[in-house]
Order: sequence, then structure tokens, then C-alpha cells
Amino acid sequence: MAATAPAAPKVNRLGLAVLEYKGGKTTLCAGCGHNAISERILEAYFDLGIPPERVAKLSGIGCSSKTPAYFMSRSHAFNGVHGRMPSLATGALLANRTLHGIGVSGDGDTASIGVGQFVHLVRRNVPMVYVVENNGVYGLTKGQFSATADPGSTLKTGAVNELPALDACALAIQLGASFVARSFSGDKKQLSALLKGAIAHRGTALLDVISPCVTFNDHEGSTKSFAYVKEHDEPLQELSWVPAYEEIAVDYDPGTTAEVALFDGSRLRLKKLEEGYDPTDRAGALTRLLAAQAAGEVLTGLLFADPKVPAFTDRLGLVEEPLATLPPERVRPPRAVLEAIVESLR
Amino acid sequence: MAATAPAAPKVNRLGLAVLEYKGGKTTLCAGCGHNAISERILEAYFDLGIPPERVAKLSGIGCSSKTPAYFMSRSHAFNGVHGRMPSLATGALLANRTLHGIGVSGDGDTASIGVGQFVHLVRRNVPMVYVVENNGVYGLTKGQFSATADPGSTLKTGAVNELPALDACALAIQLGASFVARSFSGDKKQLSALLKGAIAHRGTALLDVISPCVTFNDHEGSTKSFAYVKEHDEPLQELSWVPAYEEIAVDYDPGTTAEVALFDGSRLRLKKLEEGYDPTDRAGALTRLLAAQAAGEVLTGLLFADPKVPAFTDRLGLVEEPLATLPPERVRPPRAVLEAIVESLR
Amino acid sequence: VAMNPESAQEDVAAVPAGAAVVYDAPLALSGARADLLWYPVPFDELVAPVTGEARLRKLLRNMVYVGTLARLLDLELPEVERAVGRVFGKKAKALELNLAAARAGYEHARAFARPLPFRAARMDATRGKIIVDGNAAAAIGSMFAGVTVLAWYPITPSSSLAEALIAQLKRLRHDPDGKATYAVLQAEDELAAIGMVLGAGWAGARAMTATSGPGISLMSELAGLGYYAEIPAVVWDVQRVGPSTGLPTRTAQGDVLSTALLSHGDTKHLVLLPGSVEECFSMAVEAFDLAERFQTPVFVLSDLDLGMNTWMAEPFTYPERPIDRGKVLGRAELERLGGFARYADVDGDGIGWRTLPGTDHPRAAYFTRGTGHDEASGYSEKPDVYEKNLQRLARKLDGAREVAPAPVADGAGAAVGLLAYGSSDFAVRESRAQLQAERGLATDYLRVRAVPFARAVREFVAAHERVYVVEQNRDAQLAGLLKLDLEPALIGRLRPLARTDGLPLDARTVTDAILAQEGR
Amino acid sequence: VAMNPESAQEDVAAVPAGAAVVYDAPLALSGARADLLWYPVPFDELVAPVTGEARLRKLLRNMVYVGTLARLLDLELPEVERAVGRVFGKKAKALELNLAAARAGYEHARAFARPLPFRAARMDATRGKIIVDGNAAAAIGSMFAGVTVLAWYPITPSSSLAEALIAQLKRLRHDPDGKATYAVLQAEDELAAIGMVLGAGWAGARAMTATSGPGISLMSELAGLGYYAEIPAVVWDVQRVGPSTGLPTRTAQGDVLSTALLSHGDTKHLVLLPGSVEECFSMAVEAFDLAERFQTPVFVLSDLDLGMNTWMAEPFTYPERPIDRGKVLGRAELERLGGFARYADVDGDGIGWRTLPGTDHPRAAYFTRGTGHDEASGYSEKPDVYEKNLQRLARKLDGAREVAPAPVADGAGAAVGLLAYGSSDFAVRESRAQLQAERGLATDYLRVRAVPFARAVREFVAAHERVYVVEQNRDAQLAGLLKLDLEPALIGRLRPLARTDGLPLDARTVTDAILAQEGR
Ligand SMILES: Cc1ncc(C[n+]2csc(CCOP(=O)(O)OP(=O)(O)O)c2C)c(N)n1
Ligand SMILES: Cc1ncc(C[n+]2csc(CCOP(=O)(O)OP(=O)(O)O)c2C)c(N)n1
Ligand code: SF4
Ligand code: SF4
Ligand SMILES: [Mg+2]
Ligand SMILES: [Mg+2]
Repeated sequence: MAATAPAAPKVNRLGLAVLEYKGGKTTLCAGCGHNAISERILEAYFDLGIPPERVAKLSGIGCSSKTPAYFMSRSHAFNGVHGRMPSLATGALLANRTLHGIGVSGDGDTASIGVGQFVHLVRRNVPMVYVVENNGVYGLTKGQFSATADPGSTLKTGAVNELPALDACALAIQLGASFVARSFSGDKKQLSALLKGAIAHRGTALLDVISPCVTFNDHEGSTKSFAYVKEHDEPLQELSWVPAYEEIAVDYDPGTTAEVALFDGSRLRLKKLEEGYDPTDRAGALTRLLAAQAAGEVLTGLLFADPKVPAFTDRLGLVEEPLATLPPERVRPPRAVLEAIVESLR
Repeated sequence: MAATAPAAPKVNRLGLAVLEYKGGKTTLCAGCGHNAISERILEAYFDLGIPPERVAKLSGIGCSSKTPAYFMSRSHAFNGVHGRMPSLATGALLANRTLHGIGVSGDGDTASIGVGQFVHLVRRNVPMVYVVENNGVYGLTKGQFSATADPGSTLKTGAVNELPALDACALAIQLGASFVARSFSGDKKQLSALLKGAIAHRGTALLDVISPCVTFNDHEGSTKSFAYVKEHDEPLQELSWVPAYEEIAVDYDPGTTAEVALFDGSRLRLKKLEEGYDPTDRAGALTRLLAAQAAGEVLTGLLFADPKVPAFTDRLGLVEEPLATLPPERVRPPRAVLEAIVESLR
Repeated sequence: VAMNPESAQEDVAAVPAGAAVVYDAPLALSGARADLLWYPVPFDELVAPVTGEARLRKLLRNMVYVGTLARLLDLELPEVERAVGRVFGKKAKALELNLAAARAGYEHARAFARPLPFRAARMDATRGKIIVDGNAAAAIGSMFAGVTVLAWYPITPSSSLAEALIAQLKRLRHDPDGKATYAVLQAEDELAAIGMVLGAGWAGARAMTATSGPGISLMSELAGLGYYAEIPAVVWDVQRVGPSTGLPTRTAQGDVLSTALLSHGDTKHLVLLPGSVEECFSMAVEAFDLAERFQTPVFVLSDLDLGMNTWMAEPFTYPERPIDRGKVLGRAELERLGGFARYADVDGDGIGWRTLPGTDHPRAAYFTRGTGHDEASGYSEKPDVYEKNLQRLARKLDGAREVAPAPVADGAGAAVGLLAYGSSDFAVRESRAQLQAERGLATDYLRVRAVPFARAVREFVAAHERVYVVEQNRDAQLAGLLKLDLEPALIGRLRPLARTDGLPLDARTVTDAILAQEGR
Repeated sequence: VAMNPESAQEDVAAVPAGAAVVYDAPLALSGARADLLWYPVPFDELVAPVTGEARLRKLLRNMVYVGTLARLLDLELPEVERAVGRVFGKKAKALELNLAAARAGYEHARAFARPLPFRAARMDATRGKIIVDGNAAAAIGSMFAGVTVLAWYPITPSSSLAEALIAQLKRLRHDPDGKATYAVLQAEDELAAIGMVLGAGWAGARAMTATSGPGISLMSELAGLGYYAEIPAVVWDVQRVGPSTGLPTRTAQGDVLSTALLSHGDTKHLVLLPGSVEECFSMAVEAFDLAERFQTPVFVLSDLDLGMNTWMAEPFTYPERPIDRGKVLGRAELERLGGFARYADVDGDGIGWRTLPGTDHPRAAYFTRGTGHDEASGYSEKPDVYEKNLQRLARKLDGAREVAPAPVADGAGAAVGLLAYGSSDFAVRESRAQLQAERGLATDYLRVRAVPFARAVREFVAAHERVYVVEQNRDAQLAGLLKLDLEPALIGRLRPLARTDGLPLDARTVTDAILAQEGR
């Protein structure tokens, strides 16, 4: 399974070469946005120096959901069934709270069949990174519209989508999400910064990444094509991720630059590109997203963050160690306890 | 099944007495909020003079979902399975678009198990009245928290709900709903007006009705108790429903009173109680609902309406008659058509 | 007990000194002997108010003395009523009359100044016994099994199992600092509940859920994933009456067949069938060991009667066997082995070795999937790879036949066999007594406790000319599973006796059905 | 065809004038008679480049002449390749060699100046035939069945059924004013799809969905509601390889058992088993008539091989029977009857009369529910009411035995019977020819087309000493359904021949398995 490391030039703070974070060879179409995202993901874990063994990859069904096979082969992966990844992830991360969980899903997997579980995952704020590789279609089943397809968007067949697009980000923010961002598979810098921020966040970190399907939804008339997104991309901020050990930058003007402090002490630094957008204002974010949707803009960047929303694992008051490997004596009460219970039933 | 009509004093424009709109005897707990809602529902259809035979009642599973048995026995009813009423209703109303569809659900039925189907029903804007009898608990299974339970709300057992409450109204508005209102089972006047407005609306009309469960969730510490709701009820408007034939009132001041025109020509007249609240402003409604949630207010009234969102049946361009009863010659093409198809396969 | 005018005198003469005599007051026997304890009961007087029908009175007199004896033996009235309920359960009117009669007798007996001398002895018999419902027993068992994750969605009649478990965990599974050694979540529905359980089981937790019929149906797709990806999970199905929503407050055994075959494709499951509250406790423990040993979902089929009604039972015994986590490779083993293939049948039992996420070794990871896979868990469409893997899965579950709870046999040598499971045990045992007592029909009895079936099941069928398969459903579901499993020659011996009307099975129904078929 | 040096001369002498002789060039026969058409083929020359192994050459010579004949008979190369593919499907290497040989022969034959005289005749045989895949056939059938609501969720290999139907409807089911006489919706998942279909069926539409294994599992709960509330629905399951996600692009018959028993409680379903593209068309029509007649969901089990591959077939014939909407009471009848009870068995066939929502009569309404109900559809927990209703449901489906598509029998009087269904038909028919030709083993054949089974199925088993049940799954699922249905005495005659590896069944596998068991 895992590739063995050659003497690589660049290594991270663990002394691991990026090769140790690689996955199997992709079987997706050449040029598929999903492939670029896989690269960004593994780079992020590499840069953060997180051992691949500490990462658990989960996914549903779809081209997007296949991608965990294409990055970080040294991490355990669970490719489940269509639309039910959130429940698998919730269970896995309760069983072992020390894992870095990352879920990879598609727009159909999340917004169509999976929206029920998505809603409840967000409500619980299960600590994990949740990446939606959003191409507006069902790639794996050959290009039917998904629930995120924009009204008016067309298929090659000429079919036109009439239903309103489900905006996973707006939905999550409305539901009380603690970290919500949108990016574009083609925007290397922004996506990398957001991924690192998402990984460092403690809670559900939603990343809706527009990721064009070159085979079924990259044509003229599609609002999820490379061309359209490049054209209508409205970045809210210029983003950079600042590791914990780095000093707070002295010279920045709070009017134009802000920082979001993350759980592990690192920060996301935002150089505002849009006047007056405040990613800590839930209602404001919703208002702006509705406007963007109406205008056909693709609003990208950190849409909302509230690191103070308690993570589900904290709410449950679990022990620090993984429940999965607690020794027998800590999970099976002693004989006397049973005898006492039996007494009480006499 | 149907009660036979005695010589009743008051009859509606069809000459039917209110008795013709009654249902079976309720088996719910005395004082259950749901019983009051059943009364308001049958009164609304009676007042509107809609023949009970034209109404289709659908529900899921729960105490709330049982109520279609307790109003309008002369209407067909489909009590389905837990959380899947939206799909049953969608199918039924496509099969016969001439029916007046009303779905009755509970907070568990809609917001817990059913939220996925609820989301997609709202997206499609299937023309029907959707009533959530919201008591914050699973009444039928003896009082566990549902997804609409407010954080901090307690059960008699002392259990405290920690997760954020799912607000079906805010969710629907964010998803592009065309008619969203909230009321209280104890507010006869407001609920009646909203029900009539909902029935007259063409599209999904969501009515989230706080309906206390006197047996499991009406205690001190519950935020869905009669006492709490009376205490924290924040009506947005004083509502009245104006039939189509009635003249537009001459003497009203647009600053304090507004009217929402409904599909059948009738109107909902709103006498503003809250300065500056505009039920046609999606973003504004969301903002106000978030504030209300934070403040523990129960915001009631017409939260949002946009009668211009096309109903699903219209989007599909269906024939006017019910698909269910189209004559054979209109659904089975003639022999020649098959022969032509066969030719094309040679 | 002397109620019969003809024989009363002799009966009384025959009894040993110190004996107690309950007699019909009008017979005025108490003068006959001084060395006896006399308990007069005015049967007619007591029966009169209960019914006007003379025909019934005679029968009800017996019920009166049942009540009287019960009181004398210091039984609790509710216990008596439940017993009566079980006998007349189906005939509402009869039930009511008999209950009234029993109560009358019971109340009358309160008046006796003189208690029974051997009342104490009777108490010894019940002393040590416990009273508990099956759901509570299952909850206690699950806690002692070391459950770490419970994901559930409320549904009658399984809710009380989850709620009892939550209460136990709250009480007993917190560290001094208050931290919990378990996680409980109320899922949004059953698809999520089983998903959470599979996710947790995959990550190494002992995870379980409890539900009933409709929930089982909703779990179908993920149950297939659990089977094919080989993930431990424990699922309790406290059965109620189906199809669909059916009768949520009535009991049945209607999910046996669909649960054993739950999910599309060639899917099969390991099913446990507790037949008492004691077994609700013990099987709760065994279920986890089996799930982890065989790396597959285990379904435990209880029912409303067993789960929600209280029963008198033997005290639960502390699990002797240490927890069996099954084949799990840790860092050290991986170091030694230099790697592993998740689905390789290295031990010849069809069970591969797994690793848990987070295992600190570069070769610990594997890719879990519901798609076709080779031994290294890579995607494969190769015909032979697919077929070999599927055959291994079949072999793996076959291995459970002799490991899962063995069937319980009673009696030997009779030509007629009774085969049953779960809560039917009570009625079947009583029925056997009736068959013996009323018509001298000797029967052997085998109570099945798990699917796939142990060899002993086959042998029991082979050893009897006729085997009545008693169960509480319409379609003779366990008989069906037997037909799918037994060699054809033995199938002819099966005599399905399946019925369901929502009430607990009563012995009389079984007895009459068997007598009819036996032509006695 | 003369390839054998020993017999060539005689063979040639024997053929009638005008006959065509394909012969091994080295034999140089063309001089022998002038009244024949000569087609020399240098077999060794053609085979040489294909393989070096002498052992194989001999076998491949036959394949060469298959290619040659094919070309002479004017068959298309792809057709030939598919035929070869079906035979050698499983042995990749053999397949490749044989294909090469066939192509060589085919190419060589192109060179012949002189076409076959009866080539034309051969064309007559295929003239009139159509080429179509099973999913398209099902789509066309559904449209002529008068489908009015299609709710679906994409899944391979069923998507093309829905998509073909949508294309047909768009083309042919719009009024002059452009209004649609149908509704199509892409549901959010399969729970919603079946829910929409049941809602529409309840309201009186002819509603259907198409899915595959995972979707069927997700439909479990609502399938039980359809059965118990008695709602017409048509569900196509284009089967792929399971369990779980399995192999989405490979074929199998693995959902038969779980679909026939889909849902908890005592639930059973009517299942149709099309065995050709013609039947995909005709059963699409019958499915709706049966669903509405029996007021229950009907599952049509196709598979990837049948559904997605193109087949040569007889032209579809226009449905002769008028549309059967089943027992529906309208305003007039209600006026006459003065009312009705939805679940009363007034006709003794277990099928009640229903009304459609919107029926303009004060007594038209009834309360549809998945909970226990009496004849008037009121909630009832009464034991006898519940039991009676459940028994009626069983009786109702039994009524379908002789109404659903009857099994197709071929041959009579043989001791050995073959029983199969669906896409196994192709291989079984070929296998019977092989058994006869290679070992003179005569067999009779019954192709089952519906569950519950017609009496003829029982009679077929009764009429044969050994019945090989051929199917494409691991667990011998149809054989299992037979065991649940047949009297024990007949079960011993069944010889399950179940296998699945994702490839279409090939005749050789069947033949060899039967010969092995027959000890020939
Ligand atoms: C229960 C179930 N229904 C349907 C399918 C078929 N299916 C596989 S992937 C998919 C949709 C994939 O779309 P998306 O999630 O957007 O992923 P993409 O391929 O576009 O990356 C569907 C419908 C399935 N595998 N399981
Ligand atoms: C699939 C399934 N799961 C669980 C149940 C059990 N159940 C019945 S009603 C209900 C919740 C009802 O709560 P709500 O919808 O709020 O209705 P209420 O009784 O409070 O009016 C549950 C969990 C069920 N019937 N079906
Ligand atoms: S089909 Fe589309 S989504 Fe799937 S791999 Fe190809 S480009 Fe990517
Ligand atoms: S339990 Fe609660 S919700 Fe149910 S009927 Fe009683 S009061 Fe109403
Ligand atoms: Mg997609
Ligand atoms: Mg509720």
C-alpha cells in the first residue's frame, strides 16, 4: 500500500517527504477538477506536518468520493455508500477522537441524497474537514443535474435546470456551522490556505470547492465550467495561513486585514478584498450569499467562522483517549457492580 | 366514514355545515396543542368553501401525523411512514394537480428523520400546505428531544438539549421557499388567517405551528411549553385574510398595513406590529430569525412570501386534468407509433 | 384442594398431617380432622358477582382458588394477573371474567388469619430471583460487554433498551474527572444510526444500535456494506407487529427472514435469538464478541413481549470470558509482518486481519470499500477475484455455526419434536406439559438460538419423525430459513406452526394445533 | 464444410448439387465436382499467426471457419465477436485467440468473388428483426403501458431505462398545446423515488421507478407500506453485482430473494422476470396491469446484460389487451352502493375496491395507513382483525400465480429438467444443445417468469427426476424461493446451479456443471 520514501529533497517537520502523502494513481478523467483538489489536500497535510497515519479519509459514492484512493495511501480510508458518509464519519470520529477526519463528497452525494445527514452533521459540529467537490452534476452516472446545479444551467443534451440551486455554504451557515468556506479547484493558493485553516479548525469545517466536470459539465452554458467560474469568481479575501509558532504580524491594518485564530494556535490571515465583509457575522454572510446567488457570482473565500461553537466530541465530554482502544477494565465494570445491579432487581 | 349532515344552522358557500368537515374523535391527550390545530384546519377549509372531497391529507408518523384522522373524514388521507410524507405528497399532487394537498407533520417527522425530503420538497415548491406541529419532542415515543428543541431546553428527566435548534422556517426561507409562516396552536385568530393564506397560496406553504406536548414537554424549563410561548411570542403582524370578492380596503396606511396577494385573488392583510419588518425580503427575514433565535423569542406571523416562485406542477407543464384519470387513448399512443419505433430499430 | 363434593371426604382423609386444605365452604369439612389447616372458600358466593352464566361459574370456581392459593403462597397479584393474561390473552371477555374471579379469590384469602406454614419455603424458591424486562437486561449486558458507542433512534418497543443503557452508562461509565468512556448519540434516523455504528465499528469501537422493524428496513443498504466491507456492529431488533408500521404496541417474530437476508445482492447475516431475559443479558455480551470475531454485523432479535414485559429470572452472571476483540493487528505485529492484506484468508477460517485507523505504522492503512475488492482491498472487477472473495464470505459465516449460542435441547427419544425460538419458549414449554398431561404425548424440544444453524439443529430434525416449528409470524420464517439450510430429505419433517395476531403466544394454541395435526 | 482429410472426399460426394463447400485449401477438393460452389480456406496459414502452440491450432481452425461462414452468411463482425465472447467470456486468453482466429477467417472470406446463393435467404431470416437493449425496450413498453409518473434516481445500470423513457415521453406524450400527459421527476434519492411512486399510485397514476440493488435496499421500508396499504407501483430493478456497491458495471441476478421478501414483517411481493428484450417490452406493460389489478408494488427484475447490451429481437407487438386499471369505484358506483369498505374482500379474491382522491362523493374517502386496520381502514389492534387482514393479503398474492406471466416450457418427457429465468435463457438454451449434441443428454426446460410461482412450475418439478436450477448469484436465490413454495417431497429434486462472477452466464459453464453432476 504505502509508497516507501526515497531520499527526497524537501521534507516536512516530521522528516517525511511529500511522496509519503501520495495516493494511488487517479482513474478520473484527465483535467477533472477533483484531481487538483486531491493534490491540494495531500500538500496541506504535508505542510502541516500531520502524520498520514493520524488521518482518516471518508467518502460516499461518486467520482469525487473515489478520490481518497488518490491521495495519502498511508491513511485509513472508508469509502461508504452514497450520501451516508456523514454518519460513518460521525461514528468513526467518536470512536477515535484523536484522528484527523476528512470527508470527501460530491454535490450529489451531499446535496441530493445526502442532504439529511449533512444537515445533522453540521448541527452536531462533528470535528472534521468536509470537502464538497462541487461540479453541479452526477459525474459518475454520466452527467445528470444535482441539487447544486444553478437555475438556467444546461446539460450538453440541452436539458435546462429550472430548480433553485442548493447552496451548501448558505445552508450550513443558517444551520449554525462553525467554519464555512468556498473555493475553486483551479485556485491553488486560496484552496491551500482554506484547507489548512479547515484542518486546524475544531469542528465541522465545510469547504465547498467548485470543481468542474470536464466530461459532462464544462461546456458553454454550464455555470460550473472552468470558464464560467474564472469569469464570475468573486474572492472575498486574499488568504494566507499562519502557523502557530509565527509571531502575530506587527504591520497590518485591521481595516484591511484580519486574522481568525484557530484551535491549534495557528491563524487564517484575511486581506479583505471586499469592503465590509465580516466572516464572523452569520446574518451578513447569508445576506451576501443570497445576493451572490442572484447575481450569478461565485463568492469564494472564508464565508464564515466561529471557532467558539463547541465541537461534538467536547459536548459529549469524552475521555481524551480513543474509545476504540480503551482497555477492558475501563469498559467492563467489575463483578461487584453487576452484583449490586442484580441486588437492585430483587 | 363521512358523517351525515344534520340540518345545521351555519353553512358555507357550498351549503355544507361545518359538521361535514369534522373528523373522527381524537385519541390524543386532552389539551394537546395538535387538537387545536386540527380544529383550525377544518374551519379554514369550511370557511373557504372548499369541498372536502377536493382535499388530500398526507402525514408521516407521530402524534401530529395521526391528526388527519381527526379532521375532515370526507377527504382522502394517506398516513405514510416516518419522515417520508413529502415524497408521498409530491407524487400524489403530480398525479392529480387539481387536489388541495395538505401535509401534517411533526418536528421529529420533518426536522429529524425527514429533513432531507423536506429540503427537496421546498426546493421544488410543490403546491401544498405543509403544517409542522412543533412541540420540540417526539411525543409518540414518549418525549425524546427532536431537532427543533432549543438549546438549554430540558426534559422532565432533567436531560438538557445542547444542540442548536433547527428552525424549519429559516431553513425553508434560505432554500428559496415561497410562503413561510409561524404560529402558535393557542393563537386562534392568527393561525386561522395564516392557514387560509397558505391554502390560497400556489406553492409550498410552510406553517410551523408551535404546539405544546402537554404530556412530555409542557413543564417549567421547556421552551415549547404553553407558558413559555405565551411569554415569548413576538407577533410580527396582526393578520386577517381577505376573500377575493372583497374590495381592496380604501382606508389603510401602507406604512402600517400591507397586503399579500394570493393565487386565487384573495389577500392576506398584515397590520404591522413590528416596525420595518418586510415579509418579501428574504435576507431580512433570515436576519430577523437569527436574532429571534438568539433572543429566545418565538417570532410568529407571515415570515416570508413570494407568490411569484413557480409551483412545481407549473414548471413541469402538465395538462390541466389529473394525470391519474386521463383516458387510455391519451396515455397509450396508437399502433402506428409503435410500428414507427420498431422501424427505427431495424 | 377440596372442591368436589363427591371426592372431598376421601381426599381429606388421605392428606398427611399438617397439610393445608382449601375447601368449598359449604362442604363444611373443617370438622373432619384437627391435624390440618383449614381454609374455607365460599366459591359460589365469590363467583356469583363475576358472572350470571351458570355455565361459566363452574369454570370460574377454579380461577377463584387460583387466586386464593396465590395469596396464600404470597404471590403478588400483578404476577397472577399476568399469568392469567398469558392463558386467556386472546379471549378478551374470558380474560376479564377469569381475572375478576382470581381477584375475588385473592382478596378472600387476605382474610385468613393463619398463614401457610410452607409459605416461607415457597419464598426460598423465589428468593434470589430477579424481576426485570428484556430491554433492561439487554442494556445491562451491553454495558458489561464494554459497549463504547450507542447510536439510536427512538422506536417502540426498542426505545427502553437504549434509554436503560444510557441510564446505566451515565451511572457507571464516567471517570473520576467526569469524562465518559462511552459516546451516545440520538441519530436523526435509522440510516444514520447504523451508519454511525459502522463508522465506529470500523474505527474500533464496540458500537451498537437498537431498533424495530421499520428501522431494520431502513438499515438495509448499510447492512450490506457492513457485511461486504466486514465491519463489526451489533443491532438489536426488538420486534413488533408488521408489515410496515403495523401494530407498534403488539408483539411478533416477523423480522426473522428479512433480517437474516437483509440487503440486496448475496448478503447474509449472523442472527441471535434470545429466549429469556437472562439471554437478553448474556447475548448482549456474546453479540459483541461474535461481531468482532467474525467482523460482521450481528442482529439480535428480541421482541416486544420479551423486551417490554417484566419477567422473573435468575440473577445475571458476570461474563467469564474476557472480551474478544477479534483479529486486529497493532503496530508491533505489522512491524514483524512488514505489512498485511486486509482480506487475505491467512488462517483458513475466512476471517482476515484488520487494523484500526490511527495505528501508528506506515503499512497499517487499507482502503475500506463497498465495491468489489481484492485481498489488499484494492478495487477489482476480476471475475475470479470477485467470486473467490464472495465464497470466502460465505465460508466465514459458516464458521459461526458452532461458535454462536448453541441450541438448547430438552427431552430425547420422542418421535415428535418441537422447535422454537425467542419468546415462544414460555408457551412451548407449557404446551409440552399440556400435551403430556392431557394426551400423554411425549415431545422433545429444541430451542434455536442463532442463525446460521448449528449442526445440532440438523441432528434434532434428523432424530424426529415430525418437527413442529413454532413461531410468531405469518410466513413461517424460521421454518423458511431451515428449508434454505437443511438437506431436502429432512425438510419433509418440518411442520410449520406459524401464527401471529399481536398477542404473546399462548400454550393452548400450540397444544391444540399440534393435537389436531397429530390426530389425537 | 470439409476440414477433415479422412472424410472430406465422401462428404463432398454426398452433398446435393449447388451446395457450397468450405474446405481446407491444402485438400484441393475443387476438382471433385463441378456442380458445387467451392470456397477454399488455408486454415493453417490463417491460424499460424494467431498462436504458436500446436495444441491450440487444431481448435482454432474451427474458429477460423466460424469467421469464414459468418462472412459468407453476411453476418456483421461485431455480432460474431459478441457470440464468441459469450462462449469464452470467462477465459480472457482463450477469448482473445479465438476472436483473432474468427477475424482471420472473416477477413479471408471477404476475398471470395462468388457470394453464397442462399445468402439472400439468410437475410430474410434477419429481416424484420430489430436490434435494441433491454432498458430501451422497457422504456418503450412503459410508454405504451400508459405510464403517467416516473420518479427516478440515477444508478447504473438502470439510468438508461429512465433516460430512454424520458426521451420517448418528450417525443410522444405532449398535447398539441405542448402540455405533458406525464410527469417525470429526478428524485433526491431512492427513498424519495419510491415514495413519489406510491403517492402517485395512491392518487391513481400509473407510476414507476427504475433502480438497481442499492436503490432496492433503500426502498425496503416504503415497499412494505405499498404492500400493506395496497398501493399499485412498478419498480424496475436492473440488477448489477452486489453485495453493497459491488460491481456496478457487471451483471448478476443477486436481488431475487431479497426483493421478493423486501421489507420487515410478513411482507411478500409480486416479481416479474423478463428473459429477453421482447419481454422487457411486454412485461413493462403487464407490470402496470398487475400492479393495479392486485393493488400492490410489482418488481420487474432485469439485469445489466439484458438491460444495457443490445440484442437482436422480434419486433414489439402492440398490446392487445386494453389497459386494466383494476378495481376502482367512481362516483356513480358509490352512489349506487351508498358507500364502501376499502379492505373488504367482497369478491372473494382478496382484492378490495379502492377510490381515488378527488372522487366527488361524500363517501369516497378512506384513510390509507401503514398501521393495522380493519375493513373500513380504521386503526385496529384487534387480534382477529389483524390476522384476518394479513391472511387476506397472502390470499390476494396467491391469486397472481396463474395471472402473472406463465412459465415457458420447452421439451417434454426427459428425465432431466433445467429451470432458469431472466438473462440466463441464452446460455441455458445453448447448453441444452451442447448436452444433446455432445453427450446425447436430452433435457426439458422451464423458464420461470414470475413469483409467486404458477402451478406449472410445481408440475415441471414433479415431472422430472432432477431439476437443475440455473441462476447468476451465489446463494441459489430462486431455488430458495422454490424451497419456500414447493411441497417438501419435490424439493429433493432441485439441483441448484448458482454462480456469479460478474460476467454473463456462458453455456459451457452450465453444460460442464450438469455433466459433472450427471456423471457423464
Ligand atoms: C443508493 C445509490 N443510488 C445511486 C447510486 C448511483 N450513483 C453513484 S455516484 C452518484 C452521484 C455522484 O454525483 P456526485 O456526488 O456529484 O459526485 P461526482 O461524480 O459528480 O463527483 C450516483 C447517483 C449509488 N451508487 N447508490
Ligand atoms: C422508521 C421509524 N423510526 C422510528 C419510528 C418511531 N417514531 C414514531 S413517531 C416518532 C417521532 C414523532 O415525533 P414528531 O414527529 O415530533 O411527532 P409528535 O409525536 O411529537 O407529534 C418516532 C421516532 C417510526 N415510526 N418509524
Ligand atoms: S466524469 Fe466528470 S467528475 Fe467524473 S472524473 Fe470525469 S470529469 Fe471528473
Ligand atoms: S404525547 Fe404529547 S404530542 Fe402526543 S398526544 Fe399527548 S400531548 Fe400530544
Ligand atoms: Mg458532482
Ligand atoms: Mg414533536
